[in-house]
Amino acid sequence: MATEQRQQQQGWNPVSRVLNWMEQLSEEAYAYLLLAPAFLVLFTIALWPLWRTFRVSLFADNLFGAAKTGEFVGLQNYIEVLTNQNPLLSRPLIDLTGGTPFFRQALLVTLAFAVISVVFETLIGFGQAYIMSKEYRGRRWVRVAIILPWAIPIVIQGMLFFLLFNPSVGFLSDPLQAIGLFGSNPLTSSTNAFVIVTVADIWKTSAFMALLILAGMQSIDKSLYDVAEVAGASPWQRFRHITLPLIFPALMVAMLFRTIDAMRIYGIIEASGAGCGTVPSLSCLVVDTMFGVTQAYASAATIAFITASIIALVIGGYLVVLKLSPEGSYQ
Amino acid sequence: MSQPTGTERSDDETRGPLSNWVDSAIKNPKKVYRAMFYVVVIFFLFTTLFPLYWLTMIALSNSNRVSEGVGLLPAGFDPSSFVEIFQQIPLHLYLFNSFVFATLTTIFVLIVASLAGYAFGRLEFRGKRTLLLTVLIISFFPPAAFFIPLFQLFTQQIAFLGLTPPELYSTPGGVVVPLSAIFMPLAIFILTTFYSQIPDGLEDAARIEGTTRLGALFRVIIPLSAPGVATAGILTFIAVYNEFFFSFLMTGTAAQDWAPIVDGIISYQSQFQVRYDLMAAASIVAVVPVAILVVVAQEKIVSGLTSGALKE
Amino acid sequence: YGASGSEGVEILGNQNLAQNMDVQAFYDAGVSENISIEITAGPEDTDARAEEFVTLLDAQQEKPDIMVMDNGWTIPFIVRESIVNLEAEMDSEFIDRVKSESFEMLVETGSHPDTGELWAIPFFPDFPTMHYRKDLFRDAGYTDSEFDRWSTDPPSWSEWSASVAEVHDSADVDYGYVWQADSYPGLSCCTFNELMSSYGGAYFGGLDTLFGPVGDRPVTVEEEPVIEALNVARDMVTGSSEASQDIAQCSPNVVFGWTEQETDGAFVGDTNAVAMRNWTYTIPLAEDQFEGGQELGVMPMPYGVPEGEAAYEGLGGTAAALGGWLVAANPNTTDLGSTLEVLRAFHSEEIQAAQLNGPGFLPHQPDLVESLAGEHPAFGDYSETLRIAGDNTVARPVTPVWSQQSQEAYQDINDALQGRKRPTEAMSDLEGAFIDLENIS
Amino acid sequence: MATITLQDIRKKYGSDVAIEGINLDIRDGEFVTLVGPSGCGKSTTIEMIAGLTKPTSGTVSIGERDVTALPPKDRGIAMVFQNIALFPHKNVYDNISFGLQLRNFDKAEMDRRVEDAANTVQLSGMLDRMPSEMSGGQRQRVAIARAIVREPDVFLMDEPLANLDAELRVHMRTQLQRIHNKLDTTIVYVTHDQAQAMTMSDRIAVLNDGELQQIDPPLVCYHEPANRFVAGFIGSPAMNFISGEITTDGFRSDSGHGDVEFDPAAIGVQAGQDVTLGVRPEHVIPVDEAVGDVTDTIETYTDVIEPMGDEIFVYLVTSKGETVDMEDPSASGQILMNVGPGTDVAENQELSVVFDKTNLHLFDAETEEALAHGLSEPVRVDTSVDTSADSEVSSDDD
Amino acid sequence: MATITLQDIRKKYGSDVAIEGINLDIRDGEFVTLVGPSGCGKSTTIEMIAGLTKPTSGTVSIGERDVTALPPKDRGIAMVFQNIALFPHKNVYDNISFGLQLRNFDKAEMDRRVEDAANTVQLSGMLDRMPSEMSGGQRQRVAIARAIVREPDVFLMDEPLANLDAELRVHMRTQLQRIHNKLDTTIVYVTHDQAQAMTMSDRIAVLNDGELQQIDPPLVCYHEPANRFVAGFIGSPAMNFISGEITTDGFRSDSGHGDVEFDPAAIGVQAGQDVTLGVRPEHVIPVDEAVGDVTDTIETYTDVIEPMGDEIFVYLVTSKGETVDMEDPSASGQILMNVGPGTDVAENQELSVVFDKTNLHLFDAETEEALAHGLSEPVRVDTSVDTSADSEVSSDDD
Ligand SMILES: Nc1ncnc2c1ncn2[C@@H]1O[C@H](COP(=O)(O)OP(=O)(O)OP(=O)(O)O)[C@@H](O)[C@H]1O
Ligand SMILES: Nc1ncnc2c1ncn2[C@@H]1O[C@H](COP(=O)(O)OP(=O)(O)OP(=O)(O)O)[C@@H](O)[C@H]1O
Ligand SMILES: [Mg+2]
Ligand SMILES: [Mg+2]
Repeated sequence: MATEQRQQQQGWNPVSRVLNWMEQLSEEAYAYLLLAPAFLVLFTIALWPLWRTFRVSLFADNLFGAAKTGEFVGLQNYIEVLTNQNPLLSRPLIDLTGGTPFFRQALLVTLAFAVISVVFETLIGFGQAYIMSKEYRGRRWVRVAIILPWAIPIVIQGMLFFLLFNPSVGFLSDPLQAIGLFGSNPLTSSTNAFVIVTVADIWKTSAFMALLILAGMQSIDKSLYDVAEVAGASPWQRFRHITLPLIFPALMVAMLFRTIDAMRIYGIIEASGAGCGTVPSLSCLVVDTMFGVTQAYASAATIAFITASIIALVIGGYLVVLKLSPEGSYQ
Repeated sequence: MSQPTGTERSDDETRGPLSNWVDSAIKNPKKVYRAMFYVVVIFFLFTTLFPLYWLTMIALSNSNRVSEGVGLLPAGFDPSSFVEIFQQIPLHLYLFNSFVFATLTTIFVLIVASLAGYAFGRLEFRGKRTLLLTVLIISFFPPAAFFIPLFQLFTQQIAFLGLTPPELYSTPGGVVVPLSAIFMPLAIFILTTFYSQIPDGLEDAARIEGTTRLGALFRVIIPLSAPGVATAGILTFIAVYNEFFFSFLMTGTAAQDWAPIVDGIISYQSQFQVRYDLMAAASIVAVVPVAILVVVAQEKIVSGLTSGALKE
Repeated sequence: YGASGSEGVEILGNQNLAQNMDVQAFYDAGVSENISIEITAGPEDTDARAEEFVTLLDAQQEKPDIMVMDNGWTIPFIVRESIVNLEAEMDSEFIDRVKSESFEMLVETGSHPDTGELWAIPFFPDFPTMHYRKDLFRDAGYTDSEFDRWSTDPPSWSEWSASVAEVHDSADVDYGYVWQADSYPGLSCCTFNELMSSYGGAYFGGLDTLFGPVGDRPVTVEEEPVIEALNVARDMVTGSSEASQDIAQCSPNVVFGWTEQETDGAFVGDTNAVAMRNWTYTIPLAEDQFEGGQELGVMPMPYGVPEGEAAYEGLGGTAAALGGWLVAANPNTTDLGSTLEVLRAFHSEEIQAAQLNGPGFLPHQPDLVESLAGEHPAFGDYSETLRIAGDNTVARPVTPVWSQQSQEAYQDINDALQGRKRPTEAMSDLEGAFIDLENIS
Repeated sequence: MATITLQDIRKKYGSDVAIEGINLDIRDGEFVTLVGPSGCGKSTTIEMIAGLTKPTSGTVSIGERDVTALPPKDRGIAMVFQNIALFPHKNVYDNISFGLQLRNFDKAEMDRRVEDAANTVQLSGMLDRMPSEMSGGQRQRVAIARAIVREPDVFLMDEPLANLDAELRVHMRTQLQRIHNKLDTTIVYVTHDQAQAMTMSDRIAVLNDGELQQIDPPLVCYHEPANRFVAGFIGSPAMNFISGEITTDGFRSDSGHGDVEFDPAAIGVQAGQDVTLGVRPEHVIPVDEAVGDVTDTIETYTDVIEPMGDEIFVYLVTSKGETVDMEDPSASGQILMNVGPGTDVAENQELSVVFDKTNLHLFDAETEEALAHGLSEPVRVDTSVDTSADSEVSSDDD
Repeated sequence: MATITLQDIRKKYGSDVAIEGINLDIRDGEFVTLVGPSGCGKSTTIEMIAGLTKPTSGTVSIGERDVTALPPKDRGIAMVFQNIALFPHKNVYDNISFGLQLRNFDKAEMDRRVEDAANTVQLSGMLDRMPSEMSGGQRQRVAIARAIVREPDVFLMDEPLANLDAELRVHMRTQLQRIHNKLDTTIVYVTHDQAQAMTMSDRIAVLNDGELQQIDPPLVCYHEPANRFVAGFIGSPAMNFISGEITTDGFRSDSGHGDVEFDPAAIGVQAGQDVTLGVRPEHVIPVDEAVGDVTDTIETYTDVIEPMGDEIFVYLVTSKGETVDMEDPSASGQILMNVGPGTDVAENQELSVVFDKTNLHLFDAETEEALAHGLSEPVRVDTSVDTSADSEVSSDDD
């Protein structure tokens, strides 16, 4: 039969021979094969550098010579950073004495930023996804408009908000000052600058949330809504019983990565003119320490790993509280 | 409703259009709903677009009047900044560089993450959880944590497992390779989520028809996950296009050395003086390719891709 | 695209330099015609430029051959030995000439703090002067005689603040004296540094210890002159009379968030302020911008306590923070010979004339400032002022830890200015942080 | 009161007309079955009653109230979907109790009802399963349970038993009837299963190509089909059709086999009119078993014989050596006979058969409308009354 | 050669056993129908043949080759899925031609084949439609067309006609048989429709609870069911069962109604053994129509009467005033009778009936295995031979 012959001919072709070989693999072996490229990339480009960076964090800084690190000190760097004894840090990482105002402590600023921005971005993202999902004329342009902020480079986003809140150029700080919300120099006051940075971030990254939520919504089989409607579900109930559970995996991915990203906030702080001095974040400490002319690599590596551990704690909490396995409700 | 009586009509006239509307809205709650919906749409459009509008006003302002304050209209009117941005630096080259990075990275990430997403989303194997967690953990680290070893690797100062790669510094490879790794976890998670939601029945059907498992992925699962794939693509593309850390440090500052668009934009900033109008104009120009991409890609984010497929 | 060729010498500077410097000047200064010279632009932001140099030196890039470096961060590169030790490569006669003929502070910020060897050649100095609106002062009754006196013999802060306040009262501008007090590196290296110096204060006990030895010098930020300087600065904005001197309220409180470009915008762009502290580059800008009756006046920075009343040698009197740039050689260059030949040309009159006429950079030799700048269309009127200011510069204490110390300093100083900490409290915090950093090795 | 009235309903999908204009009156508590060929518009009709599809024109009323603009949730209906559409993220219990949860039933009452419904569909042990872990028939049963648990005024069921085996189907049929009786629910039911349609319905509505052909009690549709379409559609295996014309003394077939004598005047047809004769397979009788009023003997030959267990299908051809075209059962010259299981027939035999004259049908060849049912004492069909009015009258007698 | 052999196949989902251990030999070109109650494992079996589900243990061979580890694409099969599974992003043409496209057929040949297949399923005008724009039955037909267009060695069809109307079902049935004959394809078919199973299959495989009960030609399953389950499952309406015990002179029912005289020794049973008597509704005969070897008269009363058009179901109860429990048709004391359409019966009448002795079945009450079929000259069932070997023998005669 024609089909049969064709298949046999294919058998001689090396490409299809490889494909055939792959097809014979057990599910498990096949899974590992498919994961191989990703892990090859992740291993060389991410895990291996991390390992090297980690090694650096076990040595002392050397600021006064050609070599960048000094003798092996083990976990000394970690202890110093965590107990605020590393003089190279411009801000306390964790100040348990309560002496440093809230918005000047890297950890607190980072956490506060993550919580506030993720909450608002999720809510706004839902709203945006909702209006992007409805059918009406001009929807495509509404979609583009909503996604556009995400397309703005962080430098410009920073400049934009810097200017908007700049007392001489923009016009946002005057009214806010008038009602007493802002001081005269919003960008130099940690609290005000924190608000500005957060607003700027929400403006830009809600689109990220919205896109993922929208994609989740669009993947739902419409007939389920029919069923729910016939069963008497109000719009809210349809959302609650169908939309929400079915976009939950996508929503989780969005929130997970937004939280991680928010906890690594750096760019907008610098770009908006607030600066790491005013709104210190964990990543600020890493970048300042690593890339200043001081080149305190060991301290920087230490802070990077501490930052990652803190993020891991938060994300771990996420997974536990929401009773998620990392693969979530993928089954 | 549709045929108001004479008295009602005269009533209407005396009460004015607003109360007319309110009246008909009470009779037809859908109208209220529609109106509210449009209010929401306008609200979101306003909040997202206003800053961009204002950015345009800055671009159109006279360069030395920006600091006087720019309101709803430009301070002075000087559209020449849109020309000047190309005169001062080869902006188009910077645009091209970023575009190349973004395109290459997006394609690479989507392919590799698709394979991984398929494995994580649709296959059962030992160690799935651990591996997925590993992927996630990579994104916990500030990008700076990867930078120095990669930098040394790409400048051929150190070897990886005894291998010295070609010098990738100041080539697209020096940007695309690390960014691929950095944006891969997100793409893997997104694709895993969406691929896992495609009903098994459709993959089964494709395999019966004669595709391999991989063939089913590309012919059925990916097309049906179009919203997810398009989203992962848009997110990756834009993120790389605007990425600053690696694309800045792994390349030179000149357009000829593969400097990214952001490098171009900040070069309008001199030590003590910032040409806001030029930066604004350049970023508006830079956003155009992305906007076009979004216009195209969002068509893929359409609903009902799986309707009519299965009886179950 | 791809690797730059090894032919010729590349100088990495900024836009202004790349666009406005006449390359011919190098050949005029004696560089061999068969060495091609190219000037390229790096990031304008000084910190970004530093990062760029860190990475390209780390990457062992062959280009650029010559790097234009901020004197604020050249010493760390020297200490790390990541640039060429010129004293080892060039004839000692030339080195000695450079050392003796250039602004002393520029030489010091280009030398190894331990050995004193010269690693980078001075390119151009920069320092602030006091800019003011003669027309407004005239309206308030001041005359040319005062202006002439001030141009070489600036008033004290006490007098100056009162004058500005007086002029501001009658003038139709929003701001009086505008300056830069944002929480940024410019505050610690410059604005506050010079104010503190003119009141006789210092970070590390005087001028001898500016560049080290780290860990082996006193930390003196808690001393009285420093506190006084803080109070003076606060009084200018708040009028709260905390300083022992009488300082009139003459500055808006927005200056606590301002850097150069905002003051620039207010004084030059919007012609909306009475006076401004700013670097020399604003002089041509203002000359250019002012129109109608608007008239620019320039003088050295006002003084706090007279010279000689200060506790440390060389402090007190008028003081201007020293900014400025140096040129250094990339050790990975494929053609060190040509590179050194071009470097040598930087210390020629031809180049210094070309940099003044082109990008507008002052010569790094004090005696050339007066002679060359005197003929300059914008600087010409102020050449003497510039010389005096240039003679009274105070450098920042650049060491490998300065970047960290600077950060601590501007944060604490800004906190004190904004009233978030009491001045004594802020300075005591700063002293602690400084000592920690001093003791790091 | 849950009467359902469709008035002049039309539905177009783009330019495709799915429903041509349907009028339908369903009484409170009635069980109406929609039947018709695949794609004729049954699901569309049911979806319009549910409110899931908006009619292009016309109005839908439920219990006197015009609900055309009302969303489904306010119509008081429960529905079993043709495509089942279980919630993939909810287990069986949650799927079934969904409607109750929306109405905040208390837990105990909900458990009781769900338990009841699950028992009815024989799934009691499976409440914790996810839909993906069930067989096709089990899923369909969950869908049924999800609808019946709500005890609504109106049930809409689109092929609810398609994937169930005979036994379960009989069981479900009785269960549905029981529910119907107990709750006095109005039921609109779509099925392809003749047995279901015949046994369960108060009336059967036959649709074809988006048009209502007949709505009548099952046996009326069977014995007095309104037109050739209904005659051919209702009954399995289908009715035999023989084309011919009216002569002065009855019907003469074109093929010469199957002439019938009767008085044309009695049914108001005229000699020369082209007509089609319809005879059901069970009314084709071997001549030696013939009793009562039958036609003249027709000489046939058996071709294919399909023993079904409880009956035997015999495919007859009218000339020797011909074979039956199974693809076109109504091809001229072939007749399907349905005899009891004991009958002694073999393939390729001669066999004389007769038609039971009391059960013959006559249709106009052109309009396909029925002209007469039963030709021993022919009954004229009054074609001047239109179908829906007709159904109103004829269904009164149930 | 496309024989299909399942050897000791077991399938567990987690701890739930879906298939208990099945042995099945399907000959090349054979048409085997799997039947069984919902959830018995039909789809699972078919999926294991296809290679979509891996058996927990056991081997699958197609045409001598052990394919247990082979992916579906290399097994030379086409399949119609119970859940239809059209590609929602492809139009009808692309859905049907998908398999051909994968094999790089040239355009003209592909068009021809698709056109053919679409004609077969009567969808020729709809090639441009998307699945979401089609009715349930139309979708199912696309699924069938997608399978037949490939002309494979083996067809697996899981309820392919569930959503089609009677006429189309008959049409499709003939088409499938035609394809079967033309291509000599081996077909494994799942259906709940008795008529399909009876008319199309070479053999019927009856499954229950993951176990194979019998595999035999349709009439063998009907007339000589291997056990009580098969007897009850095959045939619609279902067989009546009467429990009782063997006496020295035959069968005595527990209720006293339906005793049968025969010689227990002839079928090797002993007095005192508990047995179940099975009689199909069509073998329950009103006493006045009785011919041949029948049992003694049983006095009954008619309860419900269901006229089906071509036959009438009569529910009988054995004591006056009792009513039939429709939910449990085999409840003791009630008997279902199936009579021809002309029979004159009314509800709540006395009616004497007899059983046709040649068509009675006797089952062991405990093991449920068949003991004898036909009690006029009883035939003993040799229970020592196991089912599958049995089927090999009995199916040889087809
Ligand atoms: N993924 C699964 N997990 C657990 N049990 C399953 C799964 N799939 C099927 N089953 C169970 O296995 C049994 C056999 O299922 P199968 O689909 O083969 O039944 P079927 O005979 O095709 O039934 P139907 O006629 O209802 O389609 C059923 O009881 C079903 O509940
Ligand atoms: N979304 C749609 N777009 C275009 N045509 C459609 C759409 N939905 C249904 N149709 C067409 O409308 C007609 C009626 O469809 P409907 O689903 O009501 O048929 P049905 O009687 O339920 O058939 P079946 O018995 O096959 O389910 C069909 O011919 C179908 O192709
Ligand atoms: Mg339908
Ligand atoms: Mg099944």
